[in-house]
Amino acid sequence: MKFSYYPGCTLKTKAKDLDAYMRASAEALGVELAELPEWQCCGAVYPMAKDEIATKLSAVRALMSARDLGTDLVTLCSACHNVIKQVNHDMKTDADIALRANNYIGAETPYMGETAVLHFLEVLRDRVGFDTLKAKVKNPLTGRKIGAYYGCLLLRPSKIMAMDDPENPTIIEDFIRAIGAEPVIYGMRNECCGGYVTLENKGEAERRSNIVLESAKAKGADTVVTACPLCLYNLKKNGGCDDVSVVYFTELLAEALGVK
Amino acid sequence: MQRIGVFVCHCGTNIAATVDVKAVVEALSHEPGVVFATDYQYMCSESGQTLMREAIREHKLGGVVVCSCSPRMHEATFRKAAAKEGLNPYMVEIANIREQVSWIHKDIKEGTEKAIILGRAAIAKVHLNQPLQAGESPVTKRALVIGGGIAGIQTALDIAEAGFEVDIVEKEPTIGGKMAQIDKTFPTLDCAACILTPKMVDVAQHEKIKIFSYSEIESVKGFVGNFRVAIRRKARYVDEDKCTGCGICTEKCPQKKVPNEFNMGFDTRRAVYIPFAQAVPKVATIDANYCTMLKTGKCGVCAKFCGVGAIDYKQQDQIVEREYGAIVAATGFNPLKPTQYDELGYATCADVVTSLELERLMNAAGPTAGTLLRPSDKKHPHTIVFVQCVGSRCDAENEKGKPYCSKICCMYTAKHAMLIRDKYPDTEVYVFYIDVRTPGKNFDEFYRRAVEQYGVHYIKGQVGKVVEENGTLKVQASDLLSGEQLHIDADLVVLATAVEPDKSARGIATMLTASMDTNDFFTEAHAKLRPVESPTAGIFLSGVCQGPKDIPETVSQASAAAAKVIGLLAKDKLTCNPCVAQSDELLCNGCSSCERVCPYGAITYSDKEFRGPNRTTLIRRVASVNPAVCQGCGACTVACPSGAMDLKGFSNRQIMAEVDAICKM
Amino acid sequence: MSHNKNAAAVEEVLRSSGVDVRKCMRCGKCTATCPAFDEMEYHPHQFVYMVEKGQIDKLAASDSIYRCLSCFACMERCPRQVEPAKLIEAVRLHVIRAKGANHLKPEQIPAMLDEDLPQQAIASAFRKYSK
Amino acid sequence: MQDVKEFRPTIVAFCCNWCSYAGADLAGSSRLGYPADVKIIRVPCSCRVNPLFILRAFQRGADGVIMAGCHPGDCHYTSGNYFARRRMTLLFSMLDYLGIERERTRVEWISAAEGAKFAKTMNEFVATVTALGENKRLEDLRCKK
Repeated sequence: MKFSYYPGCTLKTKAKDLDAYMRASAEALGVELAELPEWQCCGAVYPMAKDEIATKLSAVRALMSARDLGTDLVTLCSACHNVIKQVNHDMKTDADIALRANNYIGAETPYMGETAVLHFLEVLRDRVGFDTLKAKVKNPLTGRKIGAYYGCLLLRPSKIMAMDDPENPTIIEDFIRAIGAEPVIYGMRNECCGGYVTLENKGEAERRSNIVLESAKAKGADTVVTACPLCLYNLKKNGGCDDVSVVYFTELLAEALGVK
Repeated sequence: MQRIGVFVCHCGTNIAATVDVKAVVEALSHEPGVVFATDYQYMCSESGQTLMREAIREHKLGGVVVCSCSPRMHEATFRKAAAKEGLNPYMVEIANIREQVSWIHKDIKEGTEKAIILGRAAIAKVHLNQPLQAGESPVTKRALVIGGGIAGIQTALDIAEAGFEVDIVEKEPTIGGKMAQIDKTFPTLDCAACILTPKMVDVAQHEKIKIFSYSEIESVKGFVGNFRVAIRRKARYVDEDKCTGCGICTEKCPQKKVPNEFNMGFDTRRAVYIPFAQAVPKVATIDANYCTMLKTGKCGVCAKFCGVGAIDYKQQDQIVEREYGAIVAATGFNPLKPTQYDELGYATCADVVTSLELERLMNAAGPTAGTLLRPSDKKHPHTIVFVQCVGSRCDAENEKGKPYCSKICCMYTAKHAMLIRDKYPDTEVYVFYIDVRTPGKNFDEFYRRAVEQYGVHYIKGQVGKVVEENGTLKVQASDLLSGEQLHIDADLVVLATAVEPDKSARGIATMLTASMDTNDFFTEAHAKLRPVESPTAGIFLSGVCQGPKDIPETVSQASAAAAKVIGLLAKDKLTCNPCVAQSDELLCNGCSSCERVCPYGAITYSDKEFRGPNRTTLIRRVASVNPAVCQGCGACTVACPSGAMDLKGFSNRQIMAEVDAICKM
Repeated sequence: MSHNKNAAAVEEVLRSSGVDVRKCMRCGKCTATCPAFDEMEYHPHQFVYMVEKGQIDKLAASDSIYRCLSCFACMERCPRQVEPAKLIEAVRLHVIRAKGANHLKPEQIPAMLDEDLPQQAIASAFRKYSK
Repeated sequence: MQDVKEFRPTIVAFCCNWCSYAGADLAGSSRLGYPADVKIIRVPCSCRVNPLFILRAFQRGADGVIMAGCHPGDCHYTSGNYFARRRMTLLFSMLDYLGIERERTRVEWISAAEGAKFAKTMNEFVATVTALGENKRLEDLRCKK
């Protein structure tokens, strides 16, 4: 199993853990991830406007080089995944955007959305398989009660992300079961933590994060896992709920596989 | 060559004012084959018809062209007149020189020219007309009703009362349908069971009605008046004739943990069961998915206790073949399961229920014996939030929901709210609505009563998120009139989910060759004027299978469908439209193109023997058209690549002749 | 009437968002589900309605355009596929594309930083709020 | 120059019995005029119209052919007009290939209640065809008198 891998800006700096734990786990699971040779920051937020082309280009370049390498493109950060997958969808379905983006880049073979974009969770579920993962777990996290925090970006818009049921998802819960812990289902797991306004409206970010963590705590979670550095920062820094720890799912994966 | 007579009508001055009638007669009298041409004041009048009949007799006419008003107006009149004189009615053609000429053209010269051309086209067509005979087919005097809900029950009773036999095929062990599950009915608040069960008993006791319960339609063959239907009687492992419905087996059955579908899964039943006390037929059924005896061969308790020896573990599905003259689809509906709307918490919170589930929670015969207790902790809810339009009125692109208004939810929610406030005045009830739609007799008054007399809080807005925390449902909603976002701590949330046609309907429609819309509702023959008939002859529609309806509407439509069925069964023979497709077997190459496009399933293929060269016999697969089923649309004639298929009365040659006559330079 | 005055702006917002505001049936589910409701002066359903009425100027002048969390909840849950979030973004773009209307300026950034803040937060803020 | 006769096209209209023919009747009874160049042929359903009929009309000197049927979804025979629509699409591409102006052939859905639409459509179509002039490409000169 060989994939191209797009780490994104934050995974190279503040969220090195998220990245490192995944690489270690991937190796243990026999998943080969080759980092794209040259990648640029995706912009961290999908530009929704139809007439925004320049801001979509870095995603297109990444998609294009994965295509040229003949591999599927794996992402890990929820935000990168959202941006790249939505841009890919635009390139596939919006002829106007595709034309203009291709003109900008001036590639020999225009990119028309050929690359498949996978979140690392999807690699675990659909390529490795949670059963295989379960079999490879060395230190099952028995007794841990873990809440999945999907946030907004992993699942929505569901028609494009097409990862799971946007209102009642199961992918992270199934992951939690695979590593031997007990998933905790709580209502706010797919509601926004307010990460995007953390810079200028800290109060709102705090309120939203607290609502999420309180909801998880009320259902008895001791830990909340996320795939997004901004969510992690926000829930940790602004959430301020001492009873619930917030970690990347890859950290638990590495722990369970004994490669932490 | 036909001997043709031409009759040009003045229609008073309607035609004569802008068409030079005499010139038309003069011009057409020189057309080939025309042996008689005249004009008259009013051709459709008694004396006009007499004029035509005399001319047919005197001039031995073999074809008639009437230049007059639209054939949609008087074609039948002139054809009948010709028939009285012994001329085949299909040898009469009309040239429409009123609606298409005199009424729309002001210039006499132009009008006259066009009238002549239209007359020529009609003459050219008549030359190629063939005498046609309308066939007849007998009518089997029995009706089939598919579905035993209130729609099917009402239709069956009405047909049976008129003296015809009726079979009801119901896939569940009992008739009664959704209405049997409902607690009270709007707008009068009668108890549903009190008004439904007497009708169920009437059905059971009616000598003309036969119920096939726990049965499904296997196949449908034939056509209007002559359907042959195979019915699968699923094995219920109980001999219906022996079982007395005493219920001892259901008491003794050790398998107690079967979810009770009649109570929407809120409680359990046994593996051998009678769905509810007033079930018809009152016969036990063994659920093969749960019966220990059927699964492992070890148990047999019910057989031991049954006093009449009705239990039969070896029973097999049986196929019964029956013949019918008419079939009524009454396949009903199901409420949409709102699992995809989990922002409203249905899949994850026990206390988020659908409206039909609430009916069971409020029903005296339900799991809580009529006391409203919420499912999670069996406590009495003090704050209840109703959400309207869940899954209804969605954009056509929205895969989760339905594009239509489900029609009944506004009223039943008002009913629920009112009943709760009446019985439990300490309960606060909120209803989130987009619009309150209450057209219907005494309906808006009913809804206003919920607001004004019972103090139900109606809020224009929607619920955006429901989260369960520590036993409380946190409801986040919009209040559009005050511009607020509301946060309500509720004990119970009720979703008024869209109605959707029963899943079995699609397969049944295919078997009946009855058409459906994109939502899987049966389409009617005409949206306004033939609302209870399917476009397929002999198939009728009753109840929600045709579109969302409440009980009063369903019952009216059920009776209307019955009236149509009675009208059909009252005939001994059916006259068929003679303008039907016909296949030339010598030309047919057996490709099946025609069969695929026929909307009525009128075309069948069979192997036939043909004489080949040198006294050999060839077997070829050729198409034949059942004239009783064919409606004469002509789709097959164009699909046919070999030119074997043609339409009587509108044949290729006839239409080409008209084209030539019009284009002749 | 603000119809004529704002015709060009309305056209721009509709084109750039790709939203068909006429699909809205005024159910208010977007506003019901919006996590940023308390922070906003105009709420998602009002964006739809006011764009339809041509009141872009009011929306453009309101801080509400910077309060949307881009969480896509309104888009996901709208029964009629109206996608209010795209309208909010389009109005915001309409404002920041105008010269000098950047909502976030580089010199403001240092004061906002703390040592754990992920780059992602800054990148996204610039993308959303500046030209 | 003044002697040149004004060009009047020959136009064949195939109308289905249930919708468009009734629409034509309504146009008539509402006295909504359209040029006399249009001659209607009644067919049970638009799906009865064989593309060959249309080619035949052109061959015999028609300058324009219009086919009118029930609106999609309203076909008296449930699905006939869908077949007609598909067949006409194919015919259009063939006419394109032959170099016959596509404006000479037209498909319209006109209900029994749309008398005004019937008249308007015919007026427009006659104007279009008149502007195109005589159809000479497909006309079979051997058929000329």
